[in-house]
Amino acid sequence: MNAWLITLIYLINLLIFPLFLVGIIRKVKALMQNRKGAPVLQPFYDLSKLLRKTETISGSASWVFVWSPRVGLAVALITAVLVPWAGTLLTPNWVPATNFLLVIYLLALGKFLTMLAAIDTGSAFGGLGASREATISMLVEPTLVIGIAALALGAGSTNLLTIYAAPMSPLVAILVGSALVVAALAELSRMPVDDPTTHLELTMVHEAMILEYSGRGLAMIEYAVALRTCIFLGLAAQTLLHAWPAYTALPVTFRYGISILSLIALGKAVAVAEGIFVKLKWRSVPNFLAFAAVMSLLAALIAAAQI
Amino acid sequence: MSVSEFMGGSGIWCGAAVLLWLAVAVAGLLKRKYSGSALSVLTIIGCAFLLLAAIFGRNCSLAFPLPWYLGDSRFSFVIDPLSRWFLAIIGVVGIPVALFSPGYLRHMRQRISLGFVWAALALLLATMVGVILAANAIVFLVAWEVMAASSFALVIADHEQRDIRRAAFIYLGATRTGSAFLMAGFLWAHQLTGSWSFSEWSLSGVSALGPALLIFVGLATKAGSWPFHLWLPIAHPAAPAPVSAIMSGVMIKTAIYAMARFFVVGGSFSVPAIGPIILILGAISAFWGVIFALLQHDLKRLLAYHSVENIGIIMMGLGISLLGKRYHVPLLAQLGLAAALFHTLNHAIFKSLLFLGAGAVDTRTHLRNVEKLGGLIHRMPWTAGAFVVGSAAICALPPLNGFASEWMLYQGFFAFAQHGHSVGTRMGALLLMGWLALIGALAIACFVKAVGVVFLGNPRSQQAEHATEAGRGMVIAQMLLAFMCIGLGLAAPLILSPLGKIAAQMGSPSLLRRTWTIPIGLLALLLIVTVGVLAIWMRQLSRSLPVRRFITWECGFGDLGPRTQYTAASFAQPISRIFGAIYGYALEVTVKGRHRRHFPETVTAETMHEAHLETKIYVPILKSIHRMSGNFLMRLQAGSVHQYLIYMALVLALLLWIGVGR
Amino acid sequence: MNLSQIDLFAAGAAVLAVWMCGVTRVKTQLRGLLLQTTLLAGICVLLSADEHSVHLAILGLVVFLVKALAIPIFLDRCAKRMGIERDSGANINPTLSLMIGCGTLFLGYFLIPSFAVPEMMNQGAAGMALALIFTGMLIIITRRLAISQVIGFLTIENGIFLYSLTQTRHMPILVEMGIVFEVLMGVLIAGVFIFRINRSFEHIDVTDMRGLRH
Amino acid sequence: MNTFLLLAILPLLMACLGLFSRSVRWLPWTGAIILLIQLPVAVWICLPAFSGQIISYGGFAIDGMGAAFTIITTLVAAASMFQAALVLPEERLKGHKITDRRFCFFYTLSGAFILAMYAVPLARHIGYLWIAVEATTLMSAPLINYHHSRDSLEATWKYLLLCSVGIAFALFGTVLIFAAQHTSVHSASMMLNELMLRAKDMDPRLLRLGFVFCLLGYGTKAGIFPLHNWLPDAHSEAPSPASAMLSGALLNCVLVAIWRLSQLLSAAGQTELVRHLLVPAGAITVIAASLILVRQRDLKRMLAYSSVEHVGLLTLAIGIGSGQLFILHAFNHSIVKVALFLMAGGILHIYGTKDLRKLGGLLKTSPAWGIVLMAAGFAIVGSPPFGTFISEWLLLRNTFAAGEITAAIALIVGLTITFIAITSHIGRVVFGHERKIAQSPIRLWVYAPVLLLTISLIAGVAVSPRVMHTLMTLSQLRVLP
Repeated sequence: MNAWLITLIYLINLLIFPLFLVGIIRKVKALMQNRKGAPVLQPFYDLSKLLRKTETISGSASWVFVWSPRVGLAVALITAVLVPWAGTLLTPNWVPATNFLLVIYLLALGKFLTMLAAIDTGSAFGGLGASREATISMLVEPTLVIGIAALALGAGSTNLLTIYAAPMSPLVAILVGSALVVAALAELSRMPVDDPTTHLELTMVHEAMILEYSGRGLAMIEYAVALRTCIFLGLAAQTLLHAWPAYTALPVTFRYGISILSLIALGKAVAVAEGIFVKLKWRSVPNFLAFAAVMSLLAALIAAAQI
Repeated sequence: MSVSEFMGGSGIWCGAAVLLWLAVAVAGLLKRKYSGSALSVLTIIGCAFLLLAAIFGRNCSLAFPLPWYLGDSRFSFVIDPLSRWFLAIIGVVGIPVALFSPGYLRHMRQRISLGFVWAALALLLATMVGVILAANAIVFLVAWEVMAASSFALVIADHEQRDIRRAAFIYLGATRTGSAFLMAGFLWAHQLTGSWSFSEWSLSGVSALGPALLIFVGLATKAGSWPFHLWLPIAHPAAPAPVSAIMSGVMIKTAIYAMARFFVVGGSFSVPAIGPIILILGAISAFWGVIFALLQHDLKRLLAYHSVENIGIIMMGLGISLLGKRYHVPLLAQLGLAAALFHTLNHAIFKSLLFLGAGAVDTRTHLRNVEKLGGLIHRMPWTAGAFVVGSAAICALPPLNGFASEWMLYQGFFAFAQHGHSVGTRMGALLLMGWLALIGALAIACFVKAVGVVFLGNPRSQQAEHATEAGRGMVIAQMLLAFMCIGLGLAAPLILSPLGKIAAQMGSPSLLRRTWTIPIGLLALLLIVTVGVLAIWMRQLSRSLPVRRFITWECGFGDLGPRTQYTAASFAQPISRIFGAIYGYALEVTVKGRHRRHFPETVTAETMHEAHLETKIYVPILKSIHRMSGNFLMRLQAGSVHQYLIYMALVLALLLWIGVGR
Repeated sequence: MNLSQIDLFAAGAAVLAVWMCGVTRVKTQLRGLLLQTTLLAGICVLLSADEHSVHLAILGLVVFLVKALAIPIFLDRCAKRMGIERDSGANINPTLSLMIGCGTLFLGYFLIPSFAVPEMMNQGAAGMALALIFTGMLIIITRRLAISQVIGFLTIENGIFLYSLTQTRHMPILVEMGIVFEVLMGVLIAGVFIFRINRSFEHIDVTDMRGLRH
Repeated sequence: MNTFLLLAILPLLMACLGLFSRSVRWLPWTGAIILLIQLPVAVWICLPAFSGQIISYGGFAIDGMGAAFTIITTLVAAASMFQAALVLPEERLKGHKITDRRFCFFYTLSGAFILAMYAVPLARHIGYLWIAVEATTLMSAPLINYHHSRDSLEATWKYLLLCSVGIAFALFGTVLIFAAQHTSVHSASMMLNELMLRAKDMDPRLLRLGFVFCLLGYGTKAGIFPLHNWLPDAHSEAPSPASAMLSGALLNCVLVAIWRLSQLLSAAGQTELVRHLLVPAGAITVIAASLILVRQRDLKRMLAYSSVEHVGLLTLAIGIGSGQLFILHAFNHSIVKVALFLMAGGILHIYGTKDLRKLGGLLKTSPAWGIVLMAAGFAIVGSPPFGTFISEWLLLRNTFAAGEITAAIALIVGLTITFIAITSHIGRVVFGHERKIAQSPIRLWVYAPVLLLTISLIAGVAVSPRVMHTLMTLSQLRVLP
């Protein structure tokens, strides 16, 4: 009974919360800019509207363009199920499946298809966006792998749930957590790496890639983005929470609640950051991401020393 | 052992395959204007025999009876799990290649004699089997050299083009230089052990270092590892596509086999220093290969550089396996070896798939410069599909085979990070994980570029415009390989049992079963189901709201021409600029026109880079030898008989000094 | 005993050879060769008288007839037919080569201990033989005409012959004859080629034969 | 006595035919047939020697070494004469103005040359040995001048002069060795037998000097660097069958002379000297030849330099005292090199030039020619599965085993450079787009080279320890009681 309840809540949460989080971020950002801003539930409205619009596809597009959003969304959903962004999992039988390398490469699969789809239409923007996306992920992925590996070293396992079940040193946790936040900013194409709201072609990365999408396709992409936001911020939040040793000792439900709250908080923080930062020149993005790399390297060094 | 015993084992099948191929070679040489279909069938049967030998055969060994003898050693062969693994690789790649070739070679019929190509191809396959089965150094060397010669014949098949001749001779020279090192190493080892047969070589300590290093250099040259890789990106593009597939997929792997045999499994050499060397060279060449691949505009050259990259990854696996042996961590040793061997198989499959795809494009468009292609996915859908699968596999994306092996390699690094004896090694292992991730991301960038520019978007040239789907045989071959990519990805846990057998050759019982944790099949199923559900849902929606086809958004200007698409060069530019220091990357933009600022008439932009290793090291060495030879001739053989007589007088003086003096 | 005469003859031959280094007229050179060979034949005869051996006498006769008469005359006729007068040296001038020739005498003298056969009486002859050989080499190297190179070759031959006479006894007569025959053959063939060279190069200056190189 | 007559009769016959025949139409094929008959005759004569018995007469004897090299010489001569029968008449028809006299004289000289070459390995008398070697010089000099061109004349003169002077030194060396016998004056002898018997109590000083001078002389004839200068000129200017005989038979024979003397010195306990002289000489020759090969512009000169390189290898084999390898490699090198020279003649005929820069596209012009030439190229640089690989490999091993590490390394480097140089030069001839040809290639001309390459192939995969042991015993200079 209890298990059923938890499962239900978890699933519903998994489906709803990401959009909600996006809504919150937008709202806070609007407030930062002294706008009233759209209601927090706006993403839901957007989705339902997009699903009700006709889809327009470029004549030069192929099946890649059509299928990439579907696979992307599916990958995002599965990853969201696998990643303990809420401090727990649907069922512990999946522990081996929560391998962080698997997660990273699954997300890479989604990205791979998105980039292909962007080039598929034969528009210049698509290519530009894809190229930049590739560059960013080239800069981010090593950071992610090294950082999480540093966490994993303590636990002696590459499965996220095991990692987060084991106690980890606060220092490593904080370093990796902050590295993850920076990485998340880049991966989710947020300020200062990318401006999700801009429509000046030269500044956009993710928007440039999905420029050709409309209606259902766009809906799926938006939803996938929301899920990925949740995944990355969730990972960051979990890691930061583990800096507080008592956290692992808490019962599951508490942890669940705290994770949700911390996610929201992190979302707000990101929004504030977006309000404060200006978008970086494209050439200086690597320097910014170097911070994350340095932090995860430090974490790796400490972890290697502590084992 | 005796012949009869050999019959019982895999030998009969290998023997049959080799004989079949030799028959093909003879037939090809005798009847040079062959259509090829008959030969291809025979070749395929040979490969099938080989697969039987690999899968069902028992371990065994053979020595030819007298008078067949190589002066100093018998013709002796041995088959064990390791060699069976590589036999399987030959068979697995050989079949699709033989399927593909007739269709491909048809478009070169005027320029090359098909029978010759078939003969060389069959000979290459046979000699590769010889290399894999050789039980002693001399047999190995004989097979090795004939393999080099036959592959040279294949590279130079289309010999009327100057640059192809050049490539072939560079290849021949490089490979001979490599085998010179190999020879030296073998001789030295023979001095130390007094035997030619690998099984009796058990060298260790300082004395083993010399031969081990020499042999390693020889093998690394063939494998195309940094810094000995210079021939690889030159030779592979020059060869016909199926040949590139065989060379890149299998032939360079024979060197990996030898490394595994000498240093890891067989334990002929237990030299601590070799492990780190292999690991570091592997790490460098993996990175080197991929960043140079990113710059290439010739599709096959790009793929060739990716071979350098993947050889690097494989060598990293071997390296940590050796470190595992060194620190007595069986798990690590076995993980490394298993990852390396598994990736060898996987790379053989997806790289040959990609080369065949490039070949298919070549036959239909007669273009290899990616900047001239585009939009082929509409014109050759099957080839495109297979190519996408291959690209995803080489980028190690789940649930394909590339991911499986690279995941094992990650696990190996992680295990190394756990069992490392010092902070430095543990840190190093973590860094290697990041390094591998970096390489993976770069590979993704590179193949998004390749697929995107070649197959997606709009055609950039007439040839691409009028391309048609490749012939049936070619498509089937590619499909076969694509399915293998998927199948091996899902069946990864099953592959562990033969790998376990090989790992057990290292002494300790296999621990690999436990290492594979992720339920890849289940996840793939889940993925398919989810995608399916989404697709059905979308179908439902599109009933009411059908999809509208329209032109790509062109910002209000008229219809977009193909020239407005993003080019490969511009795609690669951001990353190339980041690593620009390594190969002097530069972008030359020249604007011409009356008022250049406002009314440019022509704007040309071209990127340029320089491979310093070649230009700064290899070319000068060759030049100096050439010059030395020239001077030598000028001075010595100047044509004056008096001068020659003076030489004689000088020699007389020297000899007198020796004869009288001592 | 004629030992002193033998050494004397040998020394004479060597000096003649050295003198030939400095001579530029081909005819004079040939005369020198003739004289030199005659001296060797004389040594032969002295030895035969000393040992009462017929072999040596015959050998001396043959050597005189072939090497001292036939060959120089043949070469002389060649030179006449081709109108060859002088051979100014190739890379060093005759005077200098004369100096070096004297040097070879000393060299031969200093090499006696390592070349002479202990139980033979004429130790000095060994040195003279060596001097002849070196001088012959010198002539070949320093002369530009094919014909004078042949002369140098013959000088070397003489040196060897002298050595075999004075330092060894009873070289098989067959071998000696064979050698003489070979020398004759060689000179004849060389003569033929010298004619051919003269025909197709319009001279017999070997320093100009540098077409084949590398 | 009779045996030697039997061996000599057929070449003699050919020589006489050349001398007295008036018409040139049937002479070439008669010559070819005569030597094709000579081949089984020679084998039959030499067969007893392989079972260890020695037929000796006067200063000559058919011992192991002699038998082996008699057979090699005969094989080479037969192949050359066969090719000559094909090529030379063709050549006369096309362009080259060769008088009938000279054409017949070619056969006279060839016969005499072959006889002289028989005499060298069969001589067991250092005097006769010298005479024979000198005879080969005199007989082969006119062969080189067959074409009567300026270049051939120049080559001949250089050959004649350099070799005669060198040989003169060899004579001096021979005399010194003779003089080195301290024994009571009357029993002094030039027979190798006696010399071996009293090797121990010979005067080491004179013996060493003698060997040194002989090495200088015979080395000049064999083409050891830097005494090799006559070799490329002669080989490139001679008509191809003659070049084949010079390279395939003559060089071996001269090296046999060096081998005999080295055996004598070893018997006298002077092995060190032999090694100190020959091993460096061989190594340097190999390296120098390989370097020179890189920049060759002329097909036949390239082949000549490759002969120099192989002479280096053989010298090394003698230096480390492994006679079995000497025989084996001499055999392998001879057959392949003869094949190459015969093909070079054909190519000269087809294209009308032997300038590597002008050649090309042979594979297009005639696939058979192209493939065979490429195979021969791979064979001469010692790639498996040809015989040269095994002999070079064993030579490397023995050099290592003898502790001559430097020489071994030099060998490996030299062989590698040679491989690259020769394969790329021959590749230039074989591959590339079709060139315009003077005469269309004749299929028949390929058969002799193919046959030789097949022999080399068999020699590559069927060299068992028994073979090596037999060669070992053959190579030793056995002393008759």
